[in-house]
Amino acid sequence: MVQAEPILQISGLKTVFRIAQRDVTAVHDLDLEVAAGETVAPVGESGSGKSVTGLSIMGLLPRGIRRVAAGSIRLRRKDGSTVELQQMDGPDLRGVSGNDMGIVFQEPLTSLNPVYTVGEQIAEPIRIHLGKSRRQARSEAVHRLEDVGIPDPQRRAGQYPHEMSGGMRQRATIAMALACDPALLIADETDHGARCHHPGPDSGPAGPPAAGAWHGHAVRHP
Amino acid sequence: MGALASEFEVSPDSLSYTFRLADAKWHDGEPFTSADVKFTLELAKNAESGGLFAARSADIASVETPDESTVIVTLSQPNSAFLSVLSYVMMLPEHALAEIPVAEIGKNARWSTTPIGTGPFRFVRYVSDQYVELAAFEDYREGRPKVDRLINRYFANPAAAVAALKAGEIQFSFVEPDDARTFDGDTAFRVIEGDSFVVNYVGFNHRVGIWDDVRVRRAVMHAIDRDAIITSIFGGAAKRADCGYVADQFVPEGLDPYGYDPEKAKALLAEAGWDEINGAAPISWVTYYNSPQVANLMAAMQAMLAQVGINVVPRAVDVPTYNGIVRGETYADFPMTYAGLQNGPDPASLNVGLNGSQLPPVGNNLMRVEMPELSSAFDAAMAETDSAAAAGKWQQVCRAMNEQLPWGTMWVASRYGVASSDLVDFHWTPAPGSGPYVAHPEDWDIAP
Amino acid sequence: MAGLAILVPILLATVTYELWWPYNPNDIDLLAINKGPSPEHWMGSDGVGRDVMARLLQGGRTSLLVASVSMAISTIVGFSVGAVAGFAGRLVDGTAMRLVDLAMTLPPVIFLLVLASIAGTGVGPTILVISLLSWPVLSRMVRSRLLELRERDFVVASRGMGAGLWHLLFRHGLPNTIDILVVYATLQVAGGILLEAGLSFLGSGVTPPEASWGNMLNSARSVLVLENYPRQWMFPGAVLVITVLAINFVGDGLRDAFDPRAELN
Amino acid sequence: MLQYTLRRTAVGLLMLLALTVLIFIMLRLAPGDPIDAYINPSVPMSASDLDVLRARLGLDQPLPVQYFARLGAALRGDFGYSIQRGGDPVLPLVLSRIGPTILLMVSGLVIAIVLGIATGIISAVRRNQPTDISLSIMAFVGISSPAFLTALLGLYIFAVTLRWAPAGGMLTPGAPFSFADLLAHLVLPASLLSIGHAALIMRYMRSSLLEVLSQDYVRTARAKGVREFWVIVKHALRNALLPVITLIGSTIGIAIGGAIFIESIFDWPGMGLLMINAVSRRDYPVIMCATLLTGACVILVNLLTDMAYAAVDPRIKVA
Repeated sequence: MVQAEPILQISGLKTVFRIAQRDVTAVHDLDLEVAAGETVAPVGESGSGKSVTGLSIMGLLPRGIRRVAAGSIRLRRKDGSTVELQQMDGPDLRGVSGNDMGIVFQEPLTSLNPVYTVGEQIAEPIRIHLGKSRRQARSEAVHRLEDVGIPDPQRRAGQYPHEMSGGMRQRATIAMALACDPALLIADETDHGARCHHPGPDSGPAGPPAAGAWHGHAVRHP
Repeated sequence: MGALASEFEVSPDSLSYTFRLADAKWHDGEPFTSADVKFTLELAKNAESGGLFAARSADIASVETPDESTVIVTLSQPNSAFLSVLSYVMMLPEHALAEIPVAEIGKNARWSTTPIGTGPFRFVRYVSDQYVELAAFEDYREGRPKVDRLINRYFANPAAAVAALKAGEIQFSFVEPDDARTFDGDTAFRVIEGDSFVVNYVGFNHRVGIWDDVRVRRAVMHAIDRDAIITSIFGGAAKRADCGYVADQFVPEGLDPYGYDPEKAKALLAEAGWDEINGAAPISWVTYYNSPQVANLMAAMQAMLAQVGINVVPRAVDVPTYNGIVRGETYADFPMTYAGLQNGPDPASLNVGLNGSQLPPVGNNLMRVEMPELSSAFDAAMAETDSAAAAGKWQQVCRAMNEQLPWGTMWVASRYGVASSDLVDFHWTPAPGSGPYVAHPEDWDIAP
Repeated sequence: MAGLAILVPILLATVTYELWWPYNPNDIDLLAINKGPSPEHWMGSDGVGRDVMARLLQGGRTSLLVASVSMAISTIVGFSVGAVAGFAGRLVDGTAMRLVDLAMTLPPVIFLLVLASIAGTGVGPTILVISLLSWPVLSRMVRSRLLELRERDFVVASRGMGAGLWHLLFRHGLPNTIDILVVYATLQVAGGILLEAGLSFLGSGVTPPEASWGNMLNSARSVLVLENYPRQWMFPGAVLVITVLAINFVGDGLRDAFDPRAELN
Repeated sequence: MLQYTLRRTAVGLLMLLALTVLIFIMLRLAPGDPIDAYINPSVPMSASDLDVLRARLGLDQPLPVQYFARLGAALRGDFGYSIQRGGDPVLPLVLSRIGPTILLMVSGLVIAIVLGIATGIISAVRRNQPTDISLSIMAFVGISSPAFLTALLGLYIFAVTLRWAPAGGMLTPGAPFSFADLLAHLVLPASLLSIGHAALIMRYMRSSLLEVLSQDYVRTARAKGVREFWVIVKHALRNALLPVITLIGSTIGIAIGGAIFIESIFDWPGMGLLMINAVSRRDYPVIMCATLLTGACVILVNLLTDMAYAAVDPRIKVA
């Protein structure tokens, strides 16, 4: 299912942090391509800029202290059109993130909101991007939990993050990232969850997402 | 009471008083009769009622009512203060209260929710800590009042009363002397000045031992520049008191004015051996006055006394604390006070605070003054029933006070009220609330 | 930092004023009462002709003394009660916390009245009243922090090794709550100054003629002063607000300093 | 849950009992009793008269006897008669004051909460920008000003000089009740009361929201493409409200005793004014009843706060 145009194309990316009145370059002149169905796993020491690259793509670096100084990040959306993420502003970018690309963060506990049930949190992007009703989104969310191999998903969807085990939460965050069948999945050091399950080819019209697994140690992917 | 008797006679032996009652009606329409007077006076004598006049009306031997409008009161011994005491007693309606047990009258709900009187305004309602509403009494003996309603508002904070006055929400109020000055030159208001009939004094506790020498007490008087304080802090609104009285008829010629003379004060202290008696040890100076003006007064006096080597430390407490302290036996808690005692219009008011026979628990002689000469002067004046001769006797009391200095008498301050210029025919005296002052509220009116 | 820049000169001025300001705060001059500012009396004189500037400086000394000493007392009491409750067993914890609740349920007016009338009024009793009113809040904060900590491995470990309560308090309790303590302490100084002012208003703070910012401000109770002689309360009011503001800024800065994330700024 | 409520209630009752003992002892330690308060020091009065009055009120009995007599009567629902107010029964008097205090407090707190939370959010979102800095300075000035001074100034400026509002009281005396009249009397004291609370809530809201905004789940929400408005309102705010709820809870607890300064300066007929008057007249029955009632309210509010906490945060189990 590899297609001619890559899902993600990064060229000459440079991300700069401004800390205590000094500029610190976190990512310097990065080129990267991820084709459809392909898994790319950057490997590097801790602090080498893997996470920052992921956050740069998603446009999630903390405001005020970062800027992407140079380069382009191009993403091919689920509908086949290609967008330049660097030039997108807030509202446009929001239509892409969570929809055409998803991210799974390192810490599954802290990346889930403690005051909402897991089901509600997975259903949220479905409602935003796919325009589903609350009820529909809810049942979709249960399916996603099932997809990542959570037993008894109906019940689990009604639980709060603190009621789940670490592995469960990890899977739940993956389910959340995959909620809208994104074209690109960025997994930020999600080593133990990512290896287990992956949505099958039937999970969406665009096929399985390309994945960038930013790992420090090893790449494990089926 | 005074207002309800149209005339009265005193028998030659001063033991029997005959009152003719005015033609008046209670607010519920019943006539005011001699039975009400008898009922009231007997209630006042009865300590069980919780009244405050039990001891002072103890001299009443009998109350007779020959007819509906005549009352004859017989005393067991002559008492020149009797009429004055009587003027404080509020008449009560027998028909409304007779069936309530004596011990219950003080806390009977009916009386506190629907009291009736004979005045120009009848009670409508009381909202606790807010106001009393009164309405014109149609059958008032001197004609229906001009205003329909009278509202008496209560303020917890004097500044709020002044604010309400300035904002036009109320038409008149007592004000602190200092606050009265903020109305100067304001044509929308009229400042009414009145005699407070309260003499302020520096109280020497005669049981602590440091004031025993009269030279020490004189030194205190010479150290305090009363004239300067009256001019500056009072803005002139006080009279210097060289004894307990300031009314001309009670003040004899030739009193020692104790002029401001710190050198003389120091000399007197040295003579008396002040360094041995107390020296620079701090002396707690207790007062129950909490107004900013008194804080200033005491600060000024403290500084003046410090100049001659008397180290006083002012301490302002609330009224119950003050009473608790000075009525107790721990004299070290109040070696010195700053207080006031009513000295008029009846001069006998001071007796209870200064006569050696009035030591607690009998009387109000809280500074424990025991000066035989002064006590006998008081006794003589109290027993004198001839009003012309009495003034001379009271002058003797004044002279004794001036010489012996049982207290350091300071001044009699004026009291102030401020009334809106909209008020018409407004007669009102900013005097102590319990005093027998005729205000004629039935004449008051508000200009359209 | 701006807070310190304001605070240090104020502190210095109140501590050293006798050296450079010619007037004594309690010297009266009945010939010159309620005067406006002049070259001799920069802030004018009050109702008995005392120099407002001298009183302001002396008052600052009193107010700051009252605030800092009461802060020290309430910090020590608050920490001890909170820490003991946090580390000791359930029973002690429950008792201590009910004590704290009780102290917080007491109506402050009665508390004030009784303490003031037993202890008298003046600097000492005011310190006592403020300390007694303030400690429960700190106890609660310290306790909840330590409760989290109690279950952590290192506490369990040192307990297992037989560490006494004293050891727990100072080796584990103090370092782990130092941020709370420091922030509380600064804010309590500010709170103490305000409380002293409030007490004076209710007539039970530092008693006149002894100067304090609270009882100087209290002169605004008199409409004459409020309206006609505004500088008699405006100067102390302004200095009080500025000082409290500066202390609050310092407290805020300290809070940020103890928060590692703040470095990103 | 039921068991928990029951246990808390039992502890609360015990605390109330302890409170009565404490207040009782404290009151008797203070010099001066109701009779001392009754007499004007400048009017002569003999001490023997006063002892008769004391005996009538039972003040000459030993303290434990007095305490248990009071307690027993209170348990039967008899809170006694006000000494100061010529025998008004205490309970209706105190109950009649709770309404005005709650009215004042709730209006003040609602203003404070709305204002504090709104400005706190704006400040946090616009962190370190001019809006934040000016709002923060305003809040700091609000926190740093003595309550009685702002109340006095507010009274003087708005009621006396500008005459925008009445100078005190709750209703125009003698006028028939109208809602507009009540509102006119309420606006000024409630707004002045809200200043300090609003400033405090704003500071807490700001720092709490900033803390929450740096959490991973906020980043997750952004990664899901949630709009910034909803990121703040739905994901951040609910978490950030926790410490603010604690703060508001403890504020309510304190405020139920009456906003002493505001009530006494504006003559608002609430618990604070009642308490000040009762204390200054040593009206023991009123003080006891009022303390008991406010104490019960504080304990109840604490319980409710804990429950509100549990409602906002599913991690907290009420048990």
